[in-house]
Amino acid sequence: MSVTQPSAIIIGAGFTGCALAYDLAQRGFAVTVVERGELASGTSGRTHGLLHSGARYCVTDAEAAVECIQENIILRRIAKQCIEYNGGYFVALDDADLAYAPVFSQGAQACGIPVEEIGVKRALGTEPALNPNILAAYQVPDAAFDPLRLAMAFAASARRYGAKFNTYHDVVGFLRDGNGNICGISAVNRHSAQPVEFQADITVNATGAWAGKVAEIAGIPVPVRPTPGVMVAYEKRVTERVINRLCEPDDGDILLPQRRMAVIGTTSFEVEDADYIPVHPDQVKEMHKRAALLVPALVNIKMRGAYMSARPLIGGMMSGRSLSRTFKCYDHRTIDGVDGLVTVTGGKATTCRVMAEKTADLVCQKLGWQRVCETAQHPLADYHLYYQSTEVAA
Amino acid sequence: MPNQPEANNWPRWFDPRSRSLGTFGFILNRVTALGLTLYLLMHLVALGQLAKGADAYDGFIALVKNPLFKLGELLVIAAGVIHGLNGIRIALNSFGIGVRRQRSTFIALMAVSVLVIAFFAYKMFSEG
Amino acid sequence: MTEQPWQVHFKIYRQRSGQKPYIQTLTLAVDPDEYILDAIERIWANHDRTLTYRHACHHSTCGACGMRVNGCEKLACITTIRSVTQNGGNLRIDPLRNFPVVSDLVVDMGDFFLRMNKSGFDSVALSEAACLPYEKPKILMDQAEQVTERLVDCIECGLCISACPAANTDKEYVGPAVLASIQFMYAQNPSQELIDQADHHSGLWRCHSAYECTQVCPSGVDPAWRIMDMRKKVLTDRIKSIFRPRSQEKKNA
Amino acid sequence: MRESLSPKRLEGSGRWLLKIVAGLLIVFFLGLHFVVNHLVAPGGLLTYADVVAYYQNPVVVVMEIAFLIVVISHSFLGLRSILLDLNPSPAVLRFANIALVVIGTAAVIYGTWLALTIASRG
Repeated sequence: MSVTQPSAIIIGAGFTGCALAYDLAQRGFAVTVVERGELASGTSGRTHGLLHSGARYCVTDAEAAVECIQENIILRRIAKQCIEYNGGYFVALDDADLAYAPVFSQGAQACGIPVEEIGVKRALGTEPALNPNILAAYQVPDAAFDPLRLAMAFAASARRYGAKFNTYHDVVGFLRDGNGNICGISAVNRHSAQPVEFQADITVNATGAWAGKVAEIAGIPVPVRPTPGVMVAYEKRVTERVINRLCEPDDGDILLPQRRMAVIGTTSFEVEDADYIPVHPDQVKEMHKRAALLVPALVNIKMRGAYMSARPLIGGMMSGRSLSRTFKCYDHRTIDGVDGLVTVTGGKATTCRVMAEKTADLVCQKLGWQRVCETAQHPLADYHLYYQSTEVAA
Repeated sequence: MPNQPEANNWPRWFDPRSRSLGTFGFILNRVTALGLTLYLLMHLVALGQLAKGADAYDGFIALVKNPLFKLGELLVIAAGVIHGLNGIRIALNSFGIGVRRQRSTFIALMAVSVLVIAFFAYKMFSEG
Repeated sequence: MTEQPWQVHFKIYRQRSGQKPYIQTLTLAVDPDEYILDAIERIWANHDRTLTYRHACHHSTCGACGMRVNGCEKLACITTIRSVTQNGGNLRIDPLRNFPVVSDLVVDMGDFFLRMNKSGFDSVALSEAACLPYEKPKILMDQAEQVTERLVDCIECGLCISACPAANTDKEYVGPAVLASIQFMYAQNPSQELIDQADHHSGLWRCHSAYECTQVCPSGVDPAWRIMDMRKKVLTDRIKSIFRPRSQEKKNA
Repeated sequence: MRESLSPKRLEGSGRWLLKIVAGLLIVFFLGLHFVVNHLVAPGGLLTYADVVAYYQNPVVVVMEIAFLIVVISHSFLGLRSILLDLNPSPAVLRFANIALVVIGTAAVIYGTWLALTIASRG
């Protein structure tokens, strides 16, 4: 379409927003990111920090599992700086778990996830804190990542290609052209309380659990339901690897090492508004119980923190966990007849890069801009440099 | 604009509010350092009386025998003891020795200083 | 909760960019075991949408929510209200010191992160190296199997720089976290360049042993120990270099 | 790149080590001072005559002068260190460097002269 540089506004600087900023900026877009708070201050920052191997979903949601293992391999390569790649175990605690094992093993193999049954003895030898009564153990390529630094690494990479990040900017309205199509946004700089407007060829709503609320400003419905879950952090790093319970996705089935801590998660329920979700003490208690099943020593270890993170699950008639966790990308021209706005939501941290790739593909196709995605090929910039570019820009 | 302290906020060096024991060590060391330096210069000037001969010096000694000067002298001794003992701790720490016990070392050394200062105080004021 | 909620008077530092700061007072009923960051988030969500603050992970792994609570540097996400005040008490919240305030509780970490970058700080290391050397974990299994990585303890929250009396007056002082990072990197891979980064007047020698950094560090990095350890290493290196033949000096450089 | 990020060696390991060594020497000399003082002049140095008598011992003269040198070095390096805490401008620091060296040297010369003068009056 145009020979001049196309421009894009991205609302939301979570994983998706940052990855998309990187993708579009690398494809030659003039990218402006607008974010209400700090980088990754919504759902992204508060994730469990698990880089999924996909094994968690290999039985219930093969599509998500395949995406996970592919992205797992890519992120381990490009974002090595914020990932500890120690692998993970799936452990069976009772007969029901044991019965699930063959299904699990087959499912994982079908999805291309390298899974290996290791003996109970070896599992306990490498992870001595594990419940000694486990019945079986499988090894998968899980990893733990640092949430904020992953977002920062994508953002730093985006900055290298000229993307501008406007954090602490609240979106208050959409700008329309003569045909009622969206050509930008109006926002408020929360540092100075000054109003500001941004114009662009395309606006992408990448606000995850808040995608519905942001689209509502433009009078467009997006069926996203914030689905929070609780995570509980402990004072001690009890295992070196990610410990999953060998069963269908359930509450408190993943225990993850992170720095000096261990983090258990999670639950799942729905809320209307994800701005403030109180931590429910009964859910924390439940997590504590579940964590002790995997690692009994946790009973005596001090809790360090508990927090809620609202997943953006894509709505439909079904609720809660049974929803597919793959992301959705909406072109509001085809659905609502409003051009200039694309919404991307759903998905999970592990798949943020491919979500960005698909969204950028859609954006490029809409604008007739022919550049291909290269984000999988190059390592991300050092996350520290996210801030440096602030100065360069200023 | 690396760290951005407010301008002229050195008085905060001496503000121990909501700070830990280590800051007391820092404050003591800095206050005594400045005090002792001041004393050193004054001392050198005062000893110049020696060059003027016996009368000048003996007159000066008579002056410093009054209790106010004695108190000052005790303060100098106190500062010297505190700065010296604390300094030994910091020097050792800087060679990697006893860093993890710096807190208890500080408490112990300060307890010793109190004893030493009390000894000097007793000695000075009992002798009249 | 069996306990009655507490009434706590929040006194929050507020400042629009370029304007004069003031203190906003707000009385809130809180659960004493609530984390301060959750209370701040609630104030933002339900009471005052103009409040700005930094936060991300809410469980002390990102280091974004460093602030001063009743004068003392804390990570708001793991500090319970009970630990810093009492029922009917005050809760003063200020931004970190020694960083430029952008607005309210948001400070600019740009130069600090640049310095961390310059020291080559690696946020992932082998498990062995990621802990403090004096508390190396017991090797629990055969070594061959224990080649694991770890996100290292320093979360670059800036609390140590805010608490440091030397950073308080010397804006050039690289600060405890950066010196700790240099020590950490040097322990893994000694180089003359790292020594040069530490051995100058705005580096190791600006520390005056107040040990505030170690006191406020939320993740047990023990920056003061690392500064002292690095001093020892630099002094040893310098003293050795006096006796080192020139030819060897060149080789090491 | 801002100059703040390029290290300058206004106070490196050398000067710092000097300060520590001088500090430890002060402790040593102070101890020595007390011992010698006690041995040579048990009653204290409260009169001019006492002082002059005390300075007749050449060991005392050498010791007192050495003591003065380490005390001046330590205190002036310390002062400079405190000045560096205040992040002085290069001009201020240059002035301070000169001032400290001049005053320090003058103090040592003055002290030496004083000690020798007293010693010569025996």
